[in-house]
Amino acid sequence: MIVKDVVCPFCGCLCDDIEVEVEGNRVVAVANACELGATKLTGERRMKNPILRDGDAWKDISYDEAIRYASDMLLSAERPLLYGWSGTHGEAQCVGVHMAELVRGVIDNTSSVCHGPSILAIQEVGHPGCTLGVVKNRADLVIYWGSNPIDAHPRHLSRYTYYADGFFLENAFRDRKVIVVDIRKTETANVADEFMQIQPGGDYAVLSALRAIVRGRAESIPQTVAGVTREQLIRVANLCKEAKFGAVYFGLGLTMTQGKYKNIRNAIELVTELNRHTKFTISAMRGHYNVYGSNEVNTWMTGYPFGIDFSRGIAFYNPGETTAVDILARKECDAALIVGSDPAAHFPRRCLEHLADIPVVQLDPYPNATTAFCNVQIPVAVTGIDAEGTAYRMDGVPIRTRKIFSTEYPSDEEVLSRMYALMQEDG
Amino acid sequence: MKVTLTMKPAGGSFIPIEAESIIPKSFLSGTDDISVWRGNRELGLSEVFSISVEGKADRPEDVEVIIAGDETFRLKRVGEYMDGGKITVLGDIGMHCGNFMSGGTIEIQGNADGWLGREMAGGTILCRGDAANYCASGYRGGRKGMTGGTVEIFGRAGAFLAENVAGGTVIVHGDAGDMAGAEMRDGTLIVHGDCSRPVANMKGGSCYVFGTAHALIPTFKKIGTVRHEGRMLIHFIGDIANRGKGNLFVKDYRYLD
Amino acid sequence: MRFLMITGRTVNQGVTVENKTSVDYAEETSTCFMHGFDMLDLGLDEGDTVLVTGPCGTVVMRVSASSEVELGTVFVPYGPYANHIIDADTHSTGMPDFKSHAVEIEPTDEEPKMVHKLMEDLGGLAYDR
Amino acid sequence: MSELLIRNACVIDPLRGINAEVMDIAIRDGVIVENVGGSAEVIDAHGALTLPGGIDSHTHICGTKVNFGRYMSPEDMRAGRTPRRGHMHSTSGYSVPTTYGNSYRYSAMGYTTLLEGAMAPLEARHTHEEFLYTPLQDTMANTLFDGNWAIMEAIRDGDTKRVAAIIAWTLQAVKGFGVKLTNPGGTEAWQWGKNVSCIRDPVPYFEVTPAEIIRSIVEANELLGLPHSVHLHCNNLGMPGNYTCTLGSLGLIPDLNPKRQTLYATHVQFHAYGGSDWKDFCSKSEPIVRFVNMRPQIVIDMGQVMFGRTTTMTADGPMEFNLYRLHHEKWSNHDVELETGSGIIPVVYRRKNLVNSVMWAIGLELALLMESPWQCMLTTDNPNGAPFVRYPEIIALLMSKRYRDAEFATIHPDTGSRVPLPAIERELDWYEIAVMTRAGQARALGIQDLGKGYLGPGAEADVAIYPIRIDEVDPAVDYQKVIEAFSQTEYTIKRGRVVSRRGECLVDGSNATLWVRPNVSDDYDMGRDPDFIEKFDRYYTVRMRNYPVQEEYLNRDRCIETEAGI
Repeated sequence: MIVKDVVCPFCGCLCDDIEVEVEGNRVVAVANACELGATKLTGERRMKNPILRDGDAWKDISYDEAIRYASDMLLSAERPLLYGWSGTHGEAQCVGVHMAELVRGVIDNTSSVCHGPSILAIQEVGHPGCTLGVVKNRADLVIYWGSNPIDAHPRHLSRYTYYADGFFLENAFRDRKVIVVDIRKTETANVADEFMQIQPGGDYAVLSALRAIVRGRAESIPQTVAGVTREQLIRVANLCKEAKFGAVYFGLGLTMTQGKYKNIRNAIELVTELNRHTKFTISAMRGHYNVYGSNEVNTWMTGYPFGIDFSRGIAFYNPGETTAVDILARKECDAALIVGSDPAAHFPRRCLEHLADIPVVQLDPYPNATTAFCNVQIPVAVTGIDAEGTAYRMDGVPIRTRKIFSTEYPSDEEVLSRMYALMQEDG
Repeated sequence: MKVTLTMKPAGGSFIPIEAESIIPKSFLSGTDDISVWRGNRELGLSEVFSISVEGKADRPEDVEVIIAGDETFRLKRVGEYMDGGKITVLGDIGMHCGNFMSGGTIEIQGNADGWLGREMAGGTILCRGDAANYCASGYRGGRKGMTGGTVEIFGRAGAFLAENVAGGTVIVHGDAGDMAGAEMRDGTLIVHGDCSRPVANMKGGSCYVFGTAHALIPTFKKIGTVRHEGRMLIHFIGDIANRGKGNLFVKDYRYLD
Repeated sequence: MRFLMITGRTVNQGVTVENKTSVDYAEETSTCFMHGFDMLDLGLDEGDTVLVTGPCGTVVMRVSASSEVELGTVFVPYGPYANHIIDADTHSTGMPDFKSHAVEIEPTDEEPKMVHKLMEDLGGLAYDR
Repeated sequence: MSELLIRNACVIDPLRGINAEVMDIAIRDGVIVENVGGSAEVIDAHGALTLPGGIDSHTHICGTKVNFGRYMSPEDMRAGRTPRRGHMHSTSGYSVPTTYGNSYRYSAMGYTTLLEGAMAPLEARHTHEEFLYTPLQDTMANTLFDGNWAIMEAIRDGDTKRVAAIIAWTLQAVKGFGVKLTNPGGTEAWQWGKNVSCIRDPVPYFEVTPAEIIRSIVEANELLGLPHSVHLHCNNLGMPGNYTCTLGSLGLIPDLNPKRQTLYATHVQFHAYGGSDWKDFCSKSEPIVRFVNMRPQIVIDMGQVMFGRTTTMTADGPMEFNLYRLHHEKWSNHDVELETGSGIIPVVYRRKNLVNSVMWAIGLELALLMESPWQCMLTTDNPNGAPFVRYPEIIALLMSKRYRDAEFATIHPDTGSRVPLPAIERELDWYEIAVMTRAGQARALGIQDLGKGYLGPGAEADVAIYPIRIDEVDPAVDYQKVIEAFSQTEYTIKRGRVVSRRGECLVDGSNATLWVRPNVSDDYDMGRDPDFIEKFDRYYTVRMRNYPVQEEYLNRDRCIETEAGI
């Protein structure tokens, strides 16, 4: 059977034009997807049933037992951490927020280690953005800053920018300029019309310099700024001002380096400044699948996009204090529920040392690095493969994922709802 | 009145204790109704501290609270909204000490964790050790930082020192971290040691760096040298990128070039 | 020798990320991409192993020459190996310094561990190894 | 079967012409009936003011733009935080509260039906998701068509039926209720960083004018027989001298519908400005009201401004950028491919600011000068003029000259020379307030046939009982009591269930989403139109099959089918 218009469950592009061929409950062929998406869609090696760590061994348990374990764990904790959420659908995330509220825990999602800094910046200066189609149809200048779509978002260039023809650009490849700004010459830099290479840690200085140049104050800028010559800075500033529609896509190269959100703030302020001259937008290259959805859901339910502490009943937000890495590294939680992410692979070791010390329950279809730290893992259906639900694309467009085939696995939402129901009875 | 709170050991738990109730004013009406929170559990003050009270007071100005114990670094929000009196912390103190403080004095003998004196409007904070990140800063969303009062750090300060500061005086005797005084609007920031990328994106106010300003933001305009309290300092105005009119005085600086 | 370690996503890391118990994922995320001249300096050939020491410990990786990285810099695909030595300090932003860590790199005879072994070193228990 | 009897209610029910009669209201299974049995649960209202549940015909509570307002404003969230308690989830926020915050606070004020004022079709699913978490009110969404490429092309071709067909397809696809035009043409121009200054400026490339867009879409709206009229946010919002543009826009509207208005002009306060710049800025409420008083085909809402902090959010992207350049605070903008856009900035309206003071006066003037309350709805364009929790104060200002004078004395001293407000003696009565907050809305939205906005048999049992006896309180004097009474009901009843009692919400709630499916002939089914499909596939970034909002997103699905004349 061929299923069309499937929504890819890998990255924040949420490409929704995928075709898959299904035999039983197995995907045997994938068309239109990038390598990352195709691999995820054809992935196997699911965990077969819930498992419980019993000393130095694992034993199989039932879903009922696993759900009861999780419910008891969360109810008895003084400061439980409910982390992850980017790999699941919005409906499950909503249940997660209700649970965090009920047990008065901390709920955080993976944006704290991807674009959390971008959110902090947006909270300071706002965000002039647009949907991806606006860029595809209009942009004659695209800047990738600290992002490397060829590796991380492979179809971004072909669907929306470099190779994507649009309404006002019949031949995008010819009419659209691409600038790459990075500290290393990435694959994406190799295809760019202009590559601006910055010394590590120099993004902020370069952004400040560009803002001053756009304001007509080039004379006050030193000859080189973080390895970039003033001539190149002026050239790039002019390219921006002369564009009819410019779009900046920034990545972890800005969020993970020194200054963190200040880099993003500066980039946003550059774009705001450019809007006095022409049309310019800026957007984050959101990484993991539905991570943007977790921000959206948390925001309408709690008022804050991530890092929400319900210990006192009301929602308290302060990234750096209420975010997962900080809490784990400082040993400030006494239980953890992990859903739709793999912190053991992606967090610094000190966080894992604390995970080893506290009870941990994970909902994930696959054995992963975090499995090693679990007391219980509950295998679930893969959202976008054998479970359906809402996901938000990196530009905020919500899409309902398709179920490609059915399995016996319950969805995240089903498992969490059962946990929540138990907790309401007992709590 | 002198209130001494000696923290009991927690047996290895690192879950922070939120203690915004610990301000001089609270003790005017006894200690029985004061509670603190460990995670989601509300605890009576005496569950966490051994309490001793000497003397009496009718107004906060006459109350001194002394906080002792080996784990005082776990205490958050001590002195929040304090408007008078004195708090002395004999060891280290946790995050958000002196939030929104408008009067009185907090003295910390050890180190202070993040957000010391956040959004403080008046009063004095003295920290004998180091202050972590966001000392005298604002809250998320780019709100104003400290608007009045004095914070003096005798050790070092972490990153984002006095972010968004809009009034008052912050003095750091040691080095400060990255992005000191970012978004500064008004007030005075003095760093006796070195710091990195001072007063990025500043709008107004004055910042003095008596050591070296590393990775100076390139959009500050050098306008000359001045003599200040016996030191020759280089005077910059900026941040030009932000149409700013702040003053930055540094003894020495380096660009990231 | 001192290096600046940068981490980031790669296609191979992404392709293998849903299968973290696989050899492919371990190989990809334990690769330390280095400038050819730096490899010469350290006397390393393609595929040699190195001991990388960061602020929080040491980990063994395998070097690979890359024209994308600058002299004095190494690139490591985002994953458990880099995280084994990365400091958890976020400067109170929630985000560790994933892209700016000073590390010390020296040749070694040791082999990179498997992912599950790294996890066991930190107190975990491998499943399905 | 569940039965409820409200005794001794002092009822004002304008759609039935009932003005302050003490009576009983019988409810069975969520619907008002003639009478109920002896075992019915009884609520004694003790003569308290009892009105149909409140209806807000223009508010921003759910969707991409609203949520971005929350997302970017952690400082706003610090206000108004409440913990989980009983059936109530935790809430946060003042000007852009969480969905539960909106729902509980509206419910405490007696509101049972809300219309989200602006939904971009591409992002409709988001609005509906948030509706699911706004449990205590029935919801509906005005759908944005101001910069729709396919529609502008059809207008350029002079094909109004095709315009109607595109609206029909889109509404049923995105589960929309009404047609919203926000700065028509301007949102498309803004995607090039430009704007249209008024109704005669052509839209870049598409070469149609806002006037053509308005006229054509108004005709199409009536061709489709939609319950609500076109809902227009005029061009040139917030600019000095814009009242001429507003008059020009209103002048385009014929009287096409015998049952309701043909145009709903929203937040007219923001469009009633005189002067040539901010220095000689003044009120032009009088010419606007004179014009509308003579034209029953137009209904307006106030868009009242109240002093204090709030967040402005609108599909009008260029306007928000202008506002940003004035305030230099944070600014967000979000353009939506092929359709529309939006902008958000936080603002503070200050008493000491002359422009803000004039704005405050204009909103009140509109309501006080308009002869018929049926033509002027009470709104703040929540949260643009003020958060909706300020409605009780607005009601009191409209009912009390004394309160207005007291407030007037605190605002910028030059305001008096720029506004007619001080000379206006009128004080609205309870009946008029009831029209402006529920009955008028039901009629203007075209939902009275669905049982909304009245308390007669057959109506949905949405009832608000306010803790005030209107025979004992003189609102002109005791305006503080009016504010208190409208701030918190004694009972808010939704579909026959007490959902809120003295501000405490008592149930989890399950709202209905009202949406419209116009039935068109096969020839006008855009789902089969090759040109429409081809352009959709080529220029949108989602597949046409993935665009429609599925039924999973409707809690209780209330589809309104219309027979379209195409």
